[in-house]
Order: sequence, then C-alpha cells, then structure tokens
Amino acid sequence: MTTQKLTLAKGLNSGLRAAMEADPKVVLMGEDVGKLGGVFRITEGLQKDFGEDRVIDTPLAESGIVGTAIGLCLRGYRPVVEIQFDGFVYPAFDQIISQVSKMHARSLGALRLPMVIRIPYGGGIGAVEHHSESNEAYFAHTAGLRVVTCSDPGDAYWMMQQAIASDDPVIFYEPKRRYHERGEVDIDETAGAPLGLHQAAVRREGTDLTLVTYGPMVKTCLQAAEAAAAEGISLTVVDLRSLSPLDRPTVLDAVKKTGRAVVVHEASTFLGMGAELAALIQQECFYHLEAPVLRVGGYNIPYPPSRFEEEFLPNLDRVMDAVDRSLAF
Amino acid sequence: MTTQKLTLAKGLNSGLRAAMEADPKVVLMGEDVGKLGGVFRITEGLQKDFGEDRVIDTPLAESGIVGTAIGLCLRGYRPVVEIQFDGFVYPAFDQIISQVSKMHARSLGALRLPMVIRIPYGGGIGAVEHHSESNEAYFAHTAGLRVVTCSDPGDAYWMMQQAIASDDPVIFYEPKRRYHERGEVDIDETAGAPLGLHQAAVRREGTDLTLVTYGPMVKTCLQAAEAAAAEGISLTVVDLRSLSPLDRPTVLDAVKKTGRAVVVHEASTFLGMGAELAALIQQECFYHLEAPVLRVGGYNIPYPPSRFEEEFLPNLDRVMDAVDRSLAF
Amino acid sequence: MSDEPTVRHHESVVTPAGEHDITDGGPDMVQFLDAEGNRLETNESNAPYAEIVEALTAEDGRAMYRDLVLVRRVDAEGHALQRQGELGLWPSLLGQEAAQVGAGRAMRPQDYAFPGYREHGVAWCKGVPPENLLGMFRGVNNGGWDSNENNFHLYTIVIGNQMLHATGYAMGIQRDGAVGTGDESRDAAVMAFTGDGGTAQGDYNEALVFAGVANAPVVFFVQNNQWAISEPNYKQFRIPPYLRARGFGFPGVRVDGNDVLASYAVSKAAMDAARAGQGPTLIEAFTYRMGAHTTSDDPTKYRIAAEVDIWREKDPIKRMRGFMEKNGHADQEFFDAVDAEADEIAARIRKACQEMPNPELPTMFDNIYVDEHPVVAAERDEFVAYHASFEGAGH
Amino acid sequence: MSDEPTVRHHESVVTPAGEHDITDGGPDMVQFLDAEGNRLETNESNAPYAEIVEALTAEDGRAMYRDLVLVRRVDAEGHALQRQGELGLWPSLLGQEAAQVGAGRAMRPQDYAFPGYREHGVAWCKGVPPENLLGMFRGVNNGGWDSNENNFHLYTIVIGNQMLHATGYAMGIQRDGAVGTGDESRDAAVMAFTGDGGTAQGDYNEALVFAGVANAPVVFFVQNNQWAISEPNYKQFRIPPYLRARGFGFPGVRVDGNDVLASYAVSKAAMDAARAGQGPTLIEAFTYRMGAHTTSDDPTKYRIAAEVDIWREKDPIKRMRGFMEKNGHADQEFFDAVDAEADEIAARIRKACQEMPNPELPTMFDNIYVDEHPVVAAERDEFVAYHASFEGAGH
Ligand SMILES: Cc1ncc(C[n+]2csc(CCOP(=O)(O)OP(=O)(O)O)c2C)c(N)n1
Ligand SMILES: Cc1ncc(C[n+]2csc(CCOP(=O)(O)OP(=O)(O)O)c2C)c(N)n1
Ligand SMILES: [Mg+2]
Ligand SMILES: [Mg+2]
Repeated sequence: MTTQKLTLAKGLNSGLRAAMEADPKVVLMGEDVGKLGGVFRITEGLQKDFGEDRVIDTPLAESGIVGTAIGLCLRGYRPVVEIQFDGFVYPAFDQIISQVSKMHARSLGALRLPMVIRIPYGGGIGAVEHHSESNEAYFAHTAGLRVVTCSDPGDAYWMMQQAIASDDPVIFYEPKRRYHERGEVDIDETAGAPLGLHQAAVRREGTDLTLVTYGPMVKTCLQAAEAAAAEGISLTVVDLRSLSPLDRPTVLDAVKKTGRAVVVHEASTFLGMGAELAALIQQECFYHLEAPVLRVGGYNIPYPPSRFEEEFLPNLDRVMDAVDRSLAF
Repeated sequence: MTTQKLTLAKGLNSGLRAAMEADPKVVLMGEDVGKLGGVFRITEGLQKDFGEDRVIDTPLAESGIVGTAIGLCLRGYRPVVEIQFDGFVYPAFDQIISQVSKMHARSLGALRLPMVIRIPYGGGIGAVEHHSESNEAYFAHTAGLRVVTCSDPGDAYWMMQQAIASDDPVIFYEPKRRYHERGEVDIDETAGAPLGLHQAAVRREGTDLTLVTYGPMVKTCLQAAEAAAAEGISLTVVDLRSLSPLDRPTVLDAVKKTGRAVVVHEASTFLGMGAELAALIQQECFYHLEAPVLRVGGYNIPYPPSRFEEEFLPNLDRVMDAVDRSLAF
Repeated sequence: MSDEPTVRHHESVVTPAGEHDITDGGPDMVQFLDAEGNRLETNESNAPYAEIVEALTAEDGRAMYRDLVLVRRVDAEGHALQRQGELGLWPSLLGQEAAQVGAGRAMRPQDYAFPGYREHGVAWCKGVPPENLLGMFRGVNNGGWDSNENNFHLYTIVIGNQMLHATGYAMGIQRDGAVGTGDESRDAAVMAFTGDGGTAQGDYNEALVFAGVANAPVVFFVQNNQWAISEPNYKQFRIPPYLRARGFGFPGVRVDGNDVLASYAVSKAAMDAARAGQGPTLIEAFTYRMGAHTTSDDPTKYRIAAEVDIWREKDPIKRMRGFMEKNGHADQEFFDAVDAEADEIAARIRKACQEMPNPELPTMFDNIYVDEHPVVAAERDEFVAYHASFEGAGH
Repeated sequence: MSDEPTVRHHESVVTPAGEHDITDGGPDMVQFLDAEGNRLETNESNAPYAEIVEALTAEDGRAMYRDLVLVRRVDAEGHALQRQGELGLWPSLLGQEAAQVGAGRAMRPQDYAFPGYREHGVAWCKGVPPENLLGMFRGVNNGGWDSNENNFHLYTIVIGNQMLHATGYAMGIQRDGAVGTGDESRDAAVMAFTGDGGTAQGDYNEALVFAGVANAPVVFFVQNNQWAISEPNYKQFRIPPYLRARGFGFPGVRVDGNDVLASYAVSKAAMDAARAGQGPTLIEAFTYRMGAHTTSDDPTKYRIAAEVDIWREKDPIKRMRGFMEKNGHADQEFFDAVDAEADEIAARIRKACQEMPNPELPTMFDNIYVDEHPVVAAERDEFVAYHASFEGAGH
C-alpha cells in the first residue's frame, strides 16, 4: 500500500495525469484548462507536461466543446471535457442527450463514445447564480449515459481513471465544495481501485436508519451519523458513488437491515435522485419499511442567492430532523 | 352548453385562435408555423388571419426561438412557441433552464415571462429517431416552470387558453399520437374552463387500484380499466393534466381509497414522473398502501426504432400485467 | 472567386423578401455547364477551378453521369417504397443529385463524410450500399451501417449537430498527423453536410468558430435547396450562406449545385486545400428541392408550381447528358446501359427492403451500453420472461 | 469605414497565434483621440463619425469625463469591498470605462440595454444606482434592480443568453411600431453587450441570424478586452469580432474602446440607424481588461505584465483628460470637483453595502412563480415552522 495525503482536487488532477500517461489518446478539453489549469486548477500543470494538442483550451461554447469531443471520439480519441460550472452544461445539453447518450445504440454498437464530461457541481461556496447547481437528475434520467460522483480524494483519484477507461460516456460530477478536503489515497497501481466505478460504498454501518447520499452530502451525512450516535441513534451511511446505474443491492441490503431510509442530496427533491430511490426502496423493501422513505434536499426553487444557501441546502439539522421524523413515524 | 365535435389538434388550434382574439399581445413563433400551419397543422390558418407579425416563421434554431421569445415577453408580449418535435427542444434547454425558469425569481418579481412552449410529444406514430420522446421529467424537475399536458380535445381547447393566460412560463405537452382523436368540446365561454390548469381529473372511479397517468396514456389506461372491469377488477384512472405542480390531493385521495397504485407513462421509468409519484404516494399514503406503487413506462433505453415501439411503450397488456402484480402482492 | 459584395455601414442592406431571387445564383456562382449542357466560358468565378475540370476525362464524365442516374433511381425507389407502405418516411434528394455526386466524388476513401438525412447521393459515392439506408426509414434501426466501413457517418437528424462532430473529427485528423504530409493516401479531410435552414443553428456557427480557430481540415457543404420545409431562404438568413464564411475568416464559395462538374471541382479544390493543411472552406451548393420536404410534407401549402417549373429546366442530369452528347463523350448504348443498371439496382433495393426482417424484439436492449448495465440487463430479462409467458397462451 | 479585408480562396488565412497583435486595433479601427488626447486627423475609418464628434460641446466632454471617473471609482469600490469580504465576487471593468460610457451615453431613455456582468459603466449611464449592483455580488439577490425602471436589464451570467433576449426585445419594438416613425421620443432600439469570448457561443450567432432576418433595431456591442478569462483572442476566433457581421449581412465596425469620443460616436450612429429602421449593427470595442477576470482570478498564471503596461499607456481617462486640457475644456477646479464627487459616491456605496441587510430567510420562497404554487407554498410553510421550532431552543 502506497498512500499519499491529497486534496480531492489533487486526487482528480493526479487521476487525470495517470490516465494521460497510460493512454496517449486521452485528451482534455474545456475553457481555461490550459495555462490556468481550469478555474479550480483541476488540470493544473497538465498542458505544460502534455502539450497544447492534448490539453485544449477551447472557444467559449459548450455545445461546441461536447460536439467536437464526439468527433474526436469517432476518430479514436478519449476526450475528457471540463464544463466550467454546473450551470453552464445546458448549452451542451442537446449534444449530450441527442448524440452522446444515443450514438452507441444508434450505430448498433459500431460506434463508441468513450468520453468523460466533468462537472463541478453543488453549492455552499458563496458563489453567484448558476455556479451552485445540482443537475444530476437530468442526466441520470437519460438512458445511455453513466453518471457518477466522488466524495473523497481516493474516489476522485480512482474513479476518474475508471471513468476515462470506460468505453461508455460518463458524466463525472465533482463536489466543488469538497475540492479542498484532504484524505489518504492509496495510489498503489498494482492493487488497483478498491471499488468498481458503479459500486456504492457503505461508509458507516448502523442499525436504526440508513442515510442514502452522494457527493458533497456524504460528509454532511457522516457528521449527522456522528451526532446521532451521541444521541444513541445508529445510522448507516451509503455513499452511492454511481447515480446511473444505481448499485441497487448495496442500497437495498442496507435499508432492509435498518427498516428506515432517508435520502439526502443538494438537488431539488421533486424528481431528484431521492424520488427514484424512494420509489425503488418502497418497491423492493415494502415489507421491511417501518416508515416511509423521506427525502431531504434543496427546496423546489431555483438555487437561491448565496446568503440563503446555508438554509437552502441540507445541513446537519435538517438531516437530523428527517431522521427524527422517520424514527418517530 | 355549446358543444362541438373536435379533434384534439383542432381543439388546440381553436384554443390558440381564441387566445389570439382575446389578447393582441399573444404571438405564435416557431418553425413552419406560418403558411404550412406547423407540421401537425396546429397553427393552421392563423397566419392568414392574424398576419406575419403575430404568427412568426422563425429561423431554424430553437435556442434562438426561445431566447427571442424571452425578449418579446420583456417587451410585453405573450409568445407561444412551437417546438416542432419533442427531440428538438434540447437546443433550447439552456434558455429554458437558465432564463425562462429563473427570470421571475432573479428579478425579485419585477419581470414576468408569460410564455407557453408547446411540445408535441410521445411515440406510437411510427416516426424516425428524435420524433417520439417523452422528456417531461427534465422540465418537471425544474423549479420555476409549470408543466402540463392534455389528453382530450376539451382539455386541448381550454388548457391552451389557460396556459397562455398564465403569467408564469408553461411547458405544454401535446400527445401527438392523439391529435386525431375526436371528442365533444364544451366551448361555452361564459361557463369557462371546467377545471383549473393544475387540477387532475378522475376519469373513472374504481375500488381496487388507481392508475395514475397523463397525456397519451390516459386513453390506454381507460381501455385497461375497461378490460379490467370485464374481469371484475375495478380501476380508478387519474389523469394528472398537470405534472408540475402535481395535484397532490386528487392523487392521494384516489390512492387512499383503493390502497394500490400503478403509474403509467411513456417516458423511461428511471427518474420519470412515476418515480416522483411513487415517492410521494409511499410518503403520504404509507398506511393505506397494500402493495408497493408500481411503475409502467418506456424501458430505460433511448427510444427505439419504430418497429419496436409497440412493445417499448406501455400497452394494454403491460398495464394489466402491473395491475395483476399489484393485486397479487 | 469574385470580389466579395460590399456591405456598407449605416445603409440598410436588408433585401425585401420579394427580391431574393431563388432561381438565379448570381455572378459569384461557380458554374461550368449551362442548363443545356454547354460548356461556359472561363470567367472570374469559375477560373480558379477550370484546371480541375479540364483534367477530367470523358471516362470521368461518364462515371459521374452514371452516379447521377443511379442515385436518382435509388431515391425514386425510396420514395416509391414509402408510398407503398414499406417505409415510414423518405426524404427525397430529387434535384440535388449533382451537388451530392460532385461532393461525394471529391472525397478520397480516407476522407470522412458527416451527412444530414438527405445525403443518399454522398452515401452512394462513399460506397454505402443503398439498401443500408432503408433501415432507419423502415423503422428497423436508427442507422444501419458501420460508419467506419466507408467513412460515411450515420445520418444525423437533429439539425446542426453533425457539423461539430465533423469539426472534432477533423481535429483528430490533425492530431494524427494526417494533414499536410503530402502523402496522398494519408492526408485526410472531412466533409460536413447541412441545408440552408441548418445555417441558423448555433451548432453550425460554433462549428465554423472551432474549425476556424483550429484551422481544421473540414469542408462545410451547405446544400441550399431554397427551402427548409416551408420556409424560404429569406426567413433563414439575410445574405446567402456562402457569405457566412467571411464572418469567420475562411473562404466561402457558391457553386451551381445542379452542375456536377462545378460541384466536383469546387469540392475537390476545397478538400485538397484542407488535406494540405490550409484549413476549412464553406461551400454553398445553389440548388433546389424538387420534391416535398419528405413524404410527410405537402409543398402545395407554401410554394407555387411555377418555381418548380423553372428549376426543372435546370435539371442536373439533363444538363450533364447534354454536355456529353454535345462532346461525343457517350453514345446511346452507354445511356441505355446506365438506365438498365438503374433498373437492376432499383429492383435489388426493393427486394432488399421487402425482405428486410423485423428485428427480434429483445435486440432493442442491445448496444445501449458497451459494458453490461444492470438496469438494461434486468429489463431485458423481464421483457423476455414476460413475452415468454404469452407463448402458447394464445394471447 | 475602410474597405473590408479580403479573404482569398484557397490560401490559408490562418494567423499564427504570435501574429495576433493585441495592442493595435489596425487601420479599420475608428479613433478620434490618440493616447495623449490629441485629436486625430480625419481618416477613412473615422470620417463617417466625425460629424457626431464635432457636434459635441465642451460641456458634453466634461459630462463624459465625469462619467469615466465616477464609473472607475464605483468599480474600484466594488473591488475593495470584495477584498474586505463585503462582496463574494467583483468583476472589474478597469480599462473598459470609455467603451461603456460611450455606448451608454448613446442610448436614449427609451432604449433598452442587455448587459453581461461587467457593464457597471453602462448601468451608470442608464441611471441604475451603483449600490443596486452590489446585491448579487454580496449574495443577497440575483439581480437587485427593476429592469424596467431604467431600461437596463439584469446582468446575465450565462454567456450569450442575453443576445437573444435583446433581439427578441427589438422584435417587440418593431411590433409596437416604435421604429422609423421619426418621433425622437418614440423610436427605440436595443443594445446588447458581450465579450470577445462570448462571440463563440451559439446563442450569440443565432442572435445575429435572427436580428439580420428581422432587420431588428438592435446593436451588438462586443467589448474585446483581449481575454476571456485566460484565453486570448486567437483561441476564440480567427478574425476579429467586427468582421463577424460580414457573414450575417449587416455592418460591423471596430472602434477604439479606450477613446470615449469614438465609442460614443460609433454607438450613436448605430443606434440612430437602428431606431430609424435600418436594422442591426455589430460594434467591436477594442479595449483591454486591465485587472483580473474577476476577484477570483489570478492573471499572472497566463499573461505577462508587459502587455498590461502597454495598455496602461492607452488609459481612457488620461486620454480624455489630455484632450480636455489641451483644448481648455476644463480647469483644475473641475477635475478636483469630479474627484471629490467620486469620493462621495464611493463612501455612499461603501455605506450602502455595509448596511445592506441580510434578506429574511423565508423570502427565498418569494416570487418563484407569479401565481401561488402549492409545492413552494408548502415548503415555505414547513420552513417557517421548522425554524420557529428552534426559537428559544438555543439551537
Ligand atoms: C434541431 C432540429 N429542429 C427541427 C428539426 C425539424 N426539421 C427537420 S428538417 C427541417 C428543415 C431543414 O431544412 P434545411 O436545413 O434547409 O435542409 P433540407 O431539408 O432542405 O435539406 C426541420 C425544421 C430538426 N430535424 N432538428
Ligand atoms: C455559458 C457559459 N460558459 C462559461 C461561463 C464561465 N465564464 C464566465 S466569464 C467567462 C469568460 C468571458 O469572456 P468574455 O466573453 O471575453 O468576457 P469578459 O469576461 O472578458 O468581459 C467564462 C468562460 C459562463 N459564464 N457562461
Ligand atoms: Mg433546405
Ligand atoms: Mg473578454
């Protein structure tokens, strides 16, 4: 075991570097990904080391970026596209929905689009409008895409490499408020990634209730579990890691053991991931459930100005409140 | 009561005409909406009667159409935008998500976008790719939008006028495979619309199970209820009409009475409307449910070539199969 | 190419709708054959391409003519098959054969084409068996050929999308070092096809930006057939499509899309330049959609017959045949042989279409993902089990 | 305007990165004042606008100068407030004051402006109190002014979106019959602002298409400040932004964005033409972003100080002051008074910012919809009840 203490951002950066070293067909594309290293410095140093042809500062047009990335895939490349912020992926929505998700099926398997679309997402950083959104449900609803998100530096490092290695298109969500969190990362290449790209991880095991969450909310839920433990409540925390496909067995096993579940995410609840999880859990754990599956998420309003975000986003209190309501049911 | 026998398409056309007559600020925009009357003839005759300034053949660019419609709203107009087919709304996605849904909130209420975006949706017409999609979940998940759909000529006529009268932006889904279905429409203006824009309608009352559905699947579900009745099974059929907001009381009352529910739609089930409905119902009707809420929808694959669509879309058999599974639970 | 029209500041340049002449391509248009097939004099517009045309042999001309006739026949058969209920839809290329054959023949095998949905003639030139085009219009698949077999991408229906794919593919060619090496079998370029209406889309214009910035080896080939379903040119742009290139910093040329020699020469020059590393070119082929937009369309709603009559006079096949006859490049035997071949191909296509099996239902779950996907796998299994449950049940 | 540069066919026109001179606007650029404030001779480029400049009085010049100074001070205060933690972010307009004041002053009250996020100078000219700009950067709102009060739309952050809004608004003006009537207080036009990077977006180009086709009264004002965050011009386009208009059929002009007289004159001519029914114009203001992209940015990562030094010499305020001094249009007293006024405004803004109350939490549920929405209403009620449950609980 060779470990390094890395931030989540550095984990991503190292993961990108490893993938670029392993395969000359891997290219990075996006706005400001070159000299600047991206506004979050995730691609820092990579243009210097791999050249302008492999780390491409594109014109300011997201449909153009994803659209040309498709062409590069068709020519045998494996582009990793950076969308600068969550709220700027929509100009590329058409290319993603009409083309990226459907090309393999449309071509009866002849064509592949091994593309990764990186999206720094979520709030909590005091940003202006369009810089704090959680739009994963749009892509998770879209057949033909894979959608994943990391919650710690180790996953950042390994999942990035797995996503790039995937022959299917992957939407890779990066929890931007956790970019600077540090953690030990096992970078032992011979041992490989500890988990598959689409496996959920049980981050903590408990007996009373299961928190199902992902990305930036994993930390919040682990804190909630800590706080709950102090009150004698034992929580399981499942980090989904993959939103599409969902790792159903891991989720369902956890909920069956606890009989209660609360889903936590930053996105609005109406038709958010929590809707799918609640629908799935009630269907598969009907006789195990002692209370309805509850959802804690952003309210069903556009992401508010940042002075509201602390109360808009699920926080420790709101998670605990839902836990209490479930236990009291 | 003044009734007319109209097709659903003609109901929409008459609704548009009535709205244009009532308010000179109502303008129609889209590709081929002028002389051609739209590829489905929903705007037939309107350019002739209201002129080119009010029925605008736009350039072939959906972002441009919605984006300029926003500008027209800001100048006091009430544009009704036609998207030619469901699969062509994505180029306008950015304008809809970043601007249409958020402008009122962003301006602290100072600005309004009373816009209707009409989308002919769904499959079953033997069309080529991109012409049969059901993408309502994307918009229903988006706070700031209202999303409705009609299932018969009467709703087509009245809901179109209500949507245009709404000061909020409305995504109006038209079930294209039902355009040519006929029905009696009460066009008595003094009596007004029989239901509010966001009310669900109980199309049939039963005792054993509630089918929750909307748009093109209403007819299918009514046929299923008919078939079930022949087998001694009594089904309630709720036509949602509004997908955002949902008419929760009507749905929940119906399910509480029957204790069982199946949601039916053409869209893929994963994070489709059925996910939200199942999540809602299990939460609000926990002790009333005798079986998990089941979902019948398109499979979780891109809309397939038309030779597959009969088996891809929920049909009588698949609805009945779900009913049987629920009852056997 | 002639001088570019001047756009003067603070003088209105709007051309009232009525003034858009949709039957005359104007002096900038590169043309070699008149409507009767007479070889035109060298003029400012066609001069840069004259050498290419001069180099063509009678044999080349016959091959082009054969393509024109066969492609028209393929198209007619597609149309007929739709009328007879064998296909759900058919977008006819009638009138646009010369534009497409000229472009198609300017490509080398290693060049890649990104078509819209009407490029049956380009498909033909790239060697795609026409039977393969039918599947998507019959509803048995969404694209029935392996793009990499003939370097002809799948048809793209969402207007504009493929322009960016083409540009990205060209950027890949650059990264492969397959531009400007001088090696005829190595250097490659891309051709991207769209229509007059397609020029309004954001994606189209972004493709011009990306291609310009990257100096990518891509040729944008716009078939201006005067109509985007029911909308005439003046509803899509203020000045003709070939002039759009001036705003992006690379050459734009208008060519007579009904003159196969001109279309070929202009396309070849642009593709040669692209392969040589000189970057993108935009070509507007000025032509006409003789038929309906697709078999679902009714053009009598929005256009007058007189317009179609004018364009019938400019027919691309008649013109090429006139040229060949006038110059003794082919005899009646040749023309008869081509027609006979067309009959054969039509019969072959018809047979292939009628015999095309319905796909096995569970295959709809195939190839959604490269790697196994649990949701899709579970649904396929359920689907198979569900359908098995009916078997023998007489359901 | 000078002749348009020729783009020749089949010759590469790519300009290697190094050749993009980002400090010299070239001969097409309309300019009236040199860096020291000397009035330039009439030349081919500025001649069409000379009359407008001639008509300006010394009083006009002083008013412009005052705007330049006050706007710079407003901006500096915004920057300082961010540095002190009062704002979350500030995008500085430093260096672009003349471009914006010139454009802003060319608008009449009934003209509508659609800004990006850096148009503090345009906001100022349209009469928006600068305090109102702070809310969104402080995180208390997403746009703190009523656009219709000053006909200045909310800032738009998603690059390109507002270009279409502007075009649509202009189409509305046409439908209201408020174009070309000759009534000075009635005829209206729109100005739409974006940056050099913004010209790559599909929306931007679609706006050019729609505006061209509709002949809409809209002026596209591109501030080419040479950088889109870390990306220089040559990564966004192959030829300068003002030439883009040539591809869409209406006039494009490059103006010295650091010369307020030039920016005003060119903007006025374009707006007058738009109001008169002559359709759209594209203006590129050639200028420079003296500061970081925003307070979050670190330009030392990607650009050299020498470049900034060159542009410092071209400072718009120094230049206008030089002109006024040379011509005796203002005395020291005037300059001191403007500086004093700037101090006052800065103090006022600072105070307003510091005193800006945090919004009441439940107001986040307000104005999501015009009409009551059950989900939002229920969540607001739950939210209020939930927070009430903490009260007094010392939570
Ligand atoms: C994004 C998108 N919007 C709308 C359509 C529907 N549509 C199909 S063809 C067409 C007109 C295309 O006109 P043009 O580009 O001139 O090509 P042509 O059909 O004349 O060859 C339209 C509007 C589409 N396919 N894609
Ligand atoms: C659609 C979109 N993509 C990305 C961004 C992030 N972003 C903000 S400003 C900017 C650069 C803009 O450059 P330019 O248009 O030249 O304007 P400037 O900031 O120089 O005034 C980028 C990429 C955005 N706001 N919107
Ligand atoms: Mg056309
Ligand atoms: Mg800039």
